Amino acid sequence: MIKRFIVLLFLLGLGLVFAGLLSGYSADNELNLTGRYYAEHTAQDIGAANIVTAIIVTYRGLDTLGEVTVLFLTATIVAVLLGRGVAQKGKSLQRDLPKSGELLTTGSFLLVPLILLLGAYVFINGHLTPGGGFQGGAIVASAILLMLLTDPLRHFSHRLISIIESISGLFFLGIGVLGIFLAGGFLDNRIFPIGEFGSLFSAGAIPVIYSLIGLKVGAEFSSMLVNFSETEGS
Amino acid sequence: MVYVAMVTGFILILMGLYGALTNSNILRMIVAFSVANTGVNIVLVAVGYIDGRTAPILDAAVPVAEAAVRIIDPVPQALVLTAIVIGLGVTTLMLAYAYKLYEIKGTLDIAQFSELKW
Amino acid sequence: MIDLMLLVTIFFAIAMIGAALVAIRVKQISIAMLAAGLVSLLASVMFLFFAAPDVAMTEAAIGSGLTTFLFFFVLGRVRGDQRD
Amino acid sequence: MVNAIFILVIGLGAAFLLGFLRDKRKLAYVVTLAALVSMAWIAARWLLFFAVDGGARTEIFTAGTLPPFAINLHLGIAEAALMLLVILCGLFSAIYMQNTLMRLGRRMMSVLLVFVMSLCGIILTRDVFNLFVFFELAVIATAGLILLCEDKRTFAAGFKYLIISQIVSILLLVGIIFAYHASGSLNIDDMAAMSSGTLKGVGSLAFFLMLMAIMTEAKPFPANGWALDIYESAHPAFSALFSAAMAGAAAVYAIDKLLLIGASQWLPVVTAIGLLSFVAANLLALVQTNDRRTLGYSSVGQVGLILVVIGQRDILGEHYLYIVGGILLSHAVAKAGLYWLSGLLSQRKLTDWSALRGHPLLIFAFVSFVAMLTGLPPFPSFYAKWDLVMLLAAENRLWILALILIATLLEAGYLFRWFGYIIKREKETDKQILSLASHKLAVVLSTAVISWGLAYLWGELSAHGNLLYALPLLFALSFLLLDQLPARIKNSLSIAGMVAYFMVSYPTYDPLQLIFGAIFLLGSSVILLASYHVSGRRVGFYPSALLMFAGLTLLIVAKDAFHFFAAWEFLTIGSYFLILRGKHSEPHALSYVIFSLGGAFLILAGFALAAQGISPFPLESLAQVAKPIAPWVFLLLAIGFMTKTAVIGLHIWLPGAHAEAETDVSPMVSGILLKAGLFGLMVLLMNMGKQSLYGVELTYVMLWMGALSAFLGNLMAVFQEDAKRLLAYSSIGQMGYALFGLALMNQLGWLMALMFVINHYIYKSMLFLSIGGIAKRTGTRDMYKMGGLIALMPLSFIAVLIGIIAVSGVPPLSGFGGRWIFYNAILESEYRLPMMLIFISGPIAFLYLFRLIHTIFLGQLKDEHRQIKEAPFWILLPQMIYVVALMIFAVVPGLAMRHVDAYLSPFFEGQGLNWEGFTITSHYGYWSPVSIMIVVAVIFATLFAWLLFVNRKAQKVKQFNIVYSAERPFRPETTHFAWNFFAPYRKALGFLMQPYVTRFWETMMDLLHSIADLSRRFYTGNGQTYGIQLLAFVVIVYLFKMEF
Amino acid sequence: MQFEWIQIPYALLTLFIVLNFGLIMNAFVAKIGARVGRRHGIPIYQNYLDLIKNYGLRSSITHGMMFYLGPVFRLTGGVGLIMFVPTIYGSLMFSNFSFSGDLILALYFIFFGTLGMALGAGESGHPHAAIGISRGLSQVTMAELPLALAIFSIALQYQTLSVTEIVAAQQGGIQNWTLFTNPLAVAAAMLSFLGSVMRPPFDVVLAPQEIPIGPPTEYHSSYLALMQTNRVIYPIAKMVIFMNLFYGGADNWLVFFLKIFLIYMFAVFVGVVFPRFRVEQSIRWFLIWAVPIGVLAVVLV
Repeated sequence: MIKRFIVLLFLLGLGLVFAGLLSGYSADNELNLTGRYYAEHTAQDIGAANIVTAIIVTYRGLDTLGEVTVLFLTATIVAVLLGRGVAQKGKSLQRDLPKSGELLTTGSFLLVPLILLLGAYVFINGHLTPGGGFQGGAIVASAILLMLLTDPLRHFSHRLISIIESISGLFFLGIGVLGIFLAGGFLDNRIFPIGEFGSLFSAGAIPVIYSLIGLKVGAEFSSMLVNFSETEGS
Repeated sequence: MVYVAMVTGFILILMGLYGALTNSNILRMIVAFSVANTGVNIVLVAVGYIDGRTAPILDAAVPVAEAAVRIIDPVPQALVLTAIVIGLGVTTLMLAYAYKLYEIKGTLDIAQFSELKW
Repeated sequence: MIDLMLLVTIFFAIAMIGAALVAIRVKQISIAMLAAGLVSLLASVMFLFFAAPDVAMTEAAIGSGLTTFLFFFVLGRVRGDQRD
Repeated sequence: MVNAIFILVIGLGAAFLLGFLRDKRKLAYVVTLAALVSMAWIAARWLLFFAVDGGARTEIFTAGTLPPFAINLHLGIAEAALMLLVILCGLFSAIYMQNTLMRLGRRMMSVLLVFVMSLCGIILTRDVFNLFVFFELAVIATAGLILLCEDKRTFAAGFKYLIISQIVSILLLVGIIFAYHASGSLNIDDMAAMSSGTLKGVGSLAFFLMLMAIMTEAKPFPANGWALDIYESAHPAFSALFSAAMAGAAAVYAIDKLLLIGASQWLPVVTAIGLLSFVAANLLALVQTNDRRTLGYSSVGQVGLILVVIGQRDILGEHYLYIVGGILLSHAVAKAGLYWLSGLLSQRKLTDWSALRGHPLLIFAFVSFVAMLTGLPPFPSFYAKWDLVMLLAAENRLWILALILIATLLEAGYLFRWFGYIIKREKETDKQILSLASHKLAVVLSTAVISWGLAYLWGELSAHGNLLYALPLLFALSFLLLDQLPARIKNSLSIAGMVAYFMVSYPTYDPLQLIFGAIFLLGSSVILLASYHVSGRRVGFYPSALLMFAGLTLLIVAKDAFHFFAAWEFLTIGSYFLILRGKHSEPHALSYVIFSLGGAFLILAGFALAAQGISPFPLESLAQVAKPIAPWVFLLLAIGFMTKTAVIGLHIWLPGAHAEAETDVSPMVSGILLKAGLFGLMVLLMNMGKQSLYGVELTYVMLWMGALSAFLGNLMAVFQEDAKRLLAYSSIGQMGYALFGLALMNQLGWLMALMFVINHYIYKSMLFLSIGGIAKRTGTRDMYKMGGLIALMPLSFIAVLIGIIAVSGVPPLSGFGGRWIFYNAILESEYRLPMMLIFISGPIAFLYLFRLIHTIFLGQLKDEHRQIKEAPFWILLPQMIYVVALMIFAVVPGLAMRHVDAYLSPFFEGQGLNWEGFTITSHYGYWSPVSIMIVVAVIFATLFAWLLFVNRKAQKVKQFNIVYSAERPFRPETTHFAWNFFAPYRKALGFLMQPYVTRFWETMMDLLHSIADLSRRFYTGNGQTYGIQLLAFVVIVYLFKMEF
Repeated sequence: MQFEWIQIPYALLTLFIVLNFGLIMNAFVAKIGARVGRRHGIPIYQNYLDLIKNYGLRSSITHGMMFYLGPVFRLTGGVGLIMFVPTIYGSLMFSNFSFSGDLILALYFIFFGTLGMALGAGESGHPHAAIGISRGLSQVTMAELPLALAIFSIALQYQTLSVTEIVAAQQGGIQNWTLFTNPLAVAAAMLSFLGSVMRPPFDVVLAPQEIPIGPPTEYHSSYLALMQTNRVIYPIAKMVIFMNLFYGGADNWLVFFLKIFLIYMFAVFVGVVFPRFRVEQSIRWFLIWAVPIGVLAVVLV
């Protein structure tokens, strides 16, 4: 009880800070300097229709690299964390799970390729429409999820996942480095021609990078899911 | 509208923190944190919003020339995207830890994990 | 139009807070997880109002989708403990 | 030059690459190391570019777009140095963890790489959101690397850390977005540029949230319970990284960057948080018993100190980098080194570190690290702290200065206590605690080498010159290399070295320096003669002893405050190591070093106050210190020096330290070391003269202190049963006399003090040596267990006899000269009351001296001592030299004193003595040592000869051949009246012996420990509590900051 | 003042006079004491007999050379003390070796003998002797304090440490004596004197030696003779200092004898009146009564 009271008290303090932020906040009517720059320059400099994508992949590409690395790290650590337990206990203890229904099995058989396709679409078109590597990656991972739901004991190749992860990561980095030599700097997308604004093959390296991100994120999400699911039975 | 979202976001943050700091069950703490994270995301998006403008995607509806007066600020959105993904990373990690802690002690009561102290 | 948006926003806000309240107060952990997912889902809809389709997609896919699944994965492994 | 972004690319690329190397652990490990090496190489190249070629800072743009529209990185000397630090730390940890990494496989290696990479990112980036991303990376990598340890408790620690980082990231994100809203940019430099107008209101709050969030990563008190849990349970190599690289370099640098935005307005907040952490962490560390947790607290404290320096940036000006760099690198290297060292041990109690004993290299490494942490010369933190303190004092930020010094003292306290455990605690032989894998050893030792390299570097960069160039110091340090030689060879080398140095340098000394120099160099050579009696290698003795002598030698030639203080620290440390060598000296050495360092810090504060920013500050300038601060300077310096002379109240360290030291060490620390304090006082008084504070004349207070010391020191000596303790207390009394003489502030008083300097050196060294020799033979220091040794140890007896006659000031020996000058001196001065105490202490001295000779040499010989031989030749030799010296000095004191007298006369108005012929005359009286000696000698010799003559035929009988109560006594034990010898005296004056002072200091210590013990319960170990504490921290800082 | 060879015989003459005077005075005082106690008492020449007898005796045993140190130190202390102070004011002949040092020398040389006594007693190996030493030293520390204070006070008063100059300053009438110009100092010094001559009430120090054991038994024959000689010379040497400092000194031997005798009688009378103190009592007594007077003397001068 006292604990709750204390927590409330301090949260009240934090609330005061937030209240201060709110009361002093005045919504902008205009874009600020940065926003305006992006609005005005993205099209000709980067060539991406989706400004958010341009920012994520190019302007703030380093953030995104970090972000991808966060997922990479998380996946790795989850694998270490959960892998150790499995290794210790051995896999013989897996309990018998009821088989999933026929409908789910068949459905997933049909759905998985579709979902994968959707994911690919989302991340390839990231520079044009809403969505991109992360969303696409998540969609790809949902396909894996579906497969896992269908057959919890299904064995996924960790090796495959990690190779996809590594390759896409390395390519991402490689393209970034190419930017230093071929264009204005690390992660500059203008190593490829910007192309025609609004078309699929435009915006320089963005579609490539976003695809790599999509692959990588998908692999990482999948790895996490698989690792969690393999803890089953311990 | 912005203010409503912002207030909601702040309230969610505070509620999330309250939940995280009062519930002794580790899983519930993580759940509470995810609520708080959602709150943060809402605040972030709200800051970038400008009344009456559209999404920062240039297409037929928003020609390049008019972009500066038609779209909302794209930066916060980019930030939120990153924040969401990072949030997921941390949440996943916490979950993995939670599982591991449970495996060690057979309990999820955070107060039980205090051999390290003083 | 704008008023309508405001009303809808307020509605969503109230809904989210309600769901959050459930998420942090309810006894059953599984319900709390669902409620947290709901908060996230509501938020992603709200992001659409705020002209942020990218964020909305991400929040929906990752915040409410993946995260909730992960929660349940773990919950399934630790069922033995139902203490609050 | 390779683009610095490749540091990030290589780190990340290697991490990704490891994904291919699933089953090739060795290859993966090689890749990891190669990546780290190449990263380090890039950083090193840049560092050289900036440092040597004087290159300008470079900006690295990404995405081909200028900031603030794209993320940019910033590379200057600070960034390059910090990155090199971080990467090397990572590399060393990777080497160190070879086995662990090989066992856990490529995943952990990639986590490690990403961790190092993300820290570099934190250092490089100039974008707040990018900063957030890299921080999250570091946090997550931390959560991963925690798993390196087998300890199951780490899981809990990692989870606690995740809770905290969740809260932190919430705060940080909210802060970032509102800062962005306020400034329209995410770029730090942009925000800084527009700060003045935009950082009102929302902007300021946003900045506050960002600052608090980043600050949390620096683990400030009290929001740091989680960090301590990690430190305690994680793999030591990771703790090294976590402390040195993450908190000590990256987080701190992030704060530094962030403060560009908040500017001066927020500096006090950072200072306050840093100070609180520094003081509280070191206080709490006092009661820790777990080594890694102790190091964790120390780490928190050190980072706090760095925060203080950052917070004081406004006054540090061009010295900022030098100071913060010195402290930061010292902390990083030392803490990492200590953590790596801790990994060699399998037990976690501080006392288990005694396993290091017998490994001189490891002990040397430990000492280097501890010295680095506590800011002792010649390490960078010493230079940095000196400059910091000087600037703080110049700006009148005295509270900060005081708290820094207090906390440093606390830190020195537990670190040196720990060192004492290593040297003195019993090893548990049945357990194999220490495991020496060669790659781990290599890491630890190369860290030690790096620490000395940094010491050299910082000396080179220092405006005061490199301390490592001092010849005496080099001489002392060279004995570290020679330590494998037999002790006797080293002894000869030391003596030759010191005598040669004296011969070379004495022409440049003035008479005052000459007296002290002769004692410090020649005097110690004489004592070292006694060291010939030790065979074997005597590891550690010579470096310590010579370090002390180097400090003493440098002290007398120091021209400015910096060198004076550095020399002071050298001699303190050297003597601490020496004292610690005694069998039971662990607690005493500790109290010695704490008091000494406390005194040293007072001296430091005094100099800082006096200098007011002038650098270098010549000692002569003490005379020009202006009025309002002059008395305070005087007070600080005087108390500092008086700690060394063990004035009553600050004396409790002395008896144990001197008594428990080794046979040849006691005379060094008593006969020689104590003079350093007197030298300091002379310098002080010569330059500052009389000062008064609130109408009280400070020299008058000193006079009373001296008198009280003389009285109580002697009185306490009377009641000791332990011969060496008796001599030690006697030193307190003797130093009281000298202090008294100095405080008289007239020429004769000074002359007397100098006379005491010489006399006390001779007779106290002599007495300690003879008592040491006797203790060696009898195996005890308790006087009542001895008795009747006169026949067996006649030479020792003569030494003691001459010694006590000299000490008590009985004519015809030289002690009388001191007394005679003393009377003349007090006749000239105006002070009368304190004399009374001096008068009484003379006869009291006689009591203990008589007891010394009686209970040891006279009375009945105990049965178990019948076979005892005279003390070893090498211990006797210096004693005999002293006997001769005493005689000479007694007959012709003018040899030395007339020059000193002449030297002193310009400082006072011609009150000197007349040294014409053999008779010395003053305004009041006269003294002819030669005639006294002749008269006494003639009478004495006549009578003695006559007795010899008339008893020429007498038959010698055993001493026990006596009659007692009409019977022959049957056991010598019952017939030797020795225990509690002065019982009536105790009855009469024992009330003065209540150990109030000891009790006072003990209570202080207990109080500190209880506070620490009580307040550490604050860290309940519950992750939620830690979260609440973080919240409380933020809210409280907010309330404080926003209120004002 | 410079050394001349002739001073040696002169000094020996002084010594001779003082020795004889001391022997007779001791006997005389003993006689008075006996008569007061209605006993017959010793003959006046008894001390001579004792002394000569002891000098004549030969001991056949010795505890070794160190054993000699006690008596030698003791007598050197006594003789030296008298050598370092001028006995007769204005007489070069009887100024002895006072050119060697001033008042401070005398003050500190007192301890030389004390040390000797202590050493000798200790070397005797006898516990009672050691007990006596421990008591004696304990007492003497406090007893000497008022004296030191008084001497300091006088030195301040006359602004000199030279005994001769102090005596010179007291010439020209009894009113110039320190006794009248600085009575506090004199009072303090006289109280101190009581303690140092080891007469009642401060003679507990000697008590163990009243039993015929300890040094007197071990130190017999010639050793004892030396010590006896000292017990004659030493008090007188000390009283000479007192006389010179406080009572105007003496310009001829007659005045010298008279003054010394009166000073001694003061101690004797006090001894008769007061009971014996235990050591700690006497220490306190000095601390409470004599020391404050001395302090006052120093402060008020």
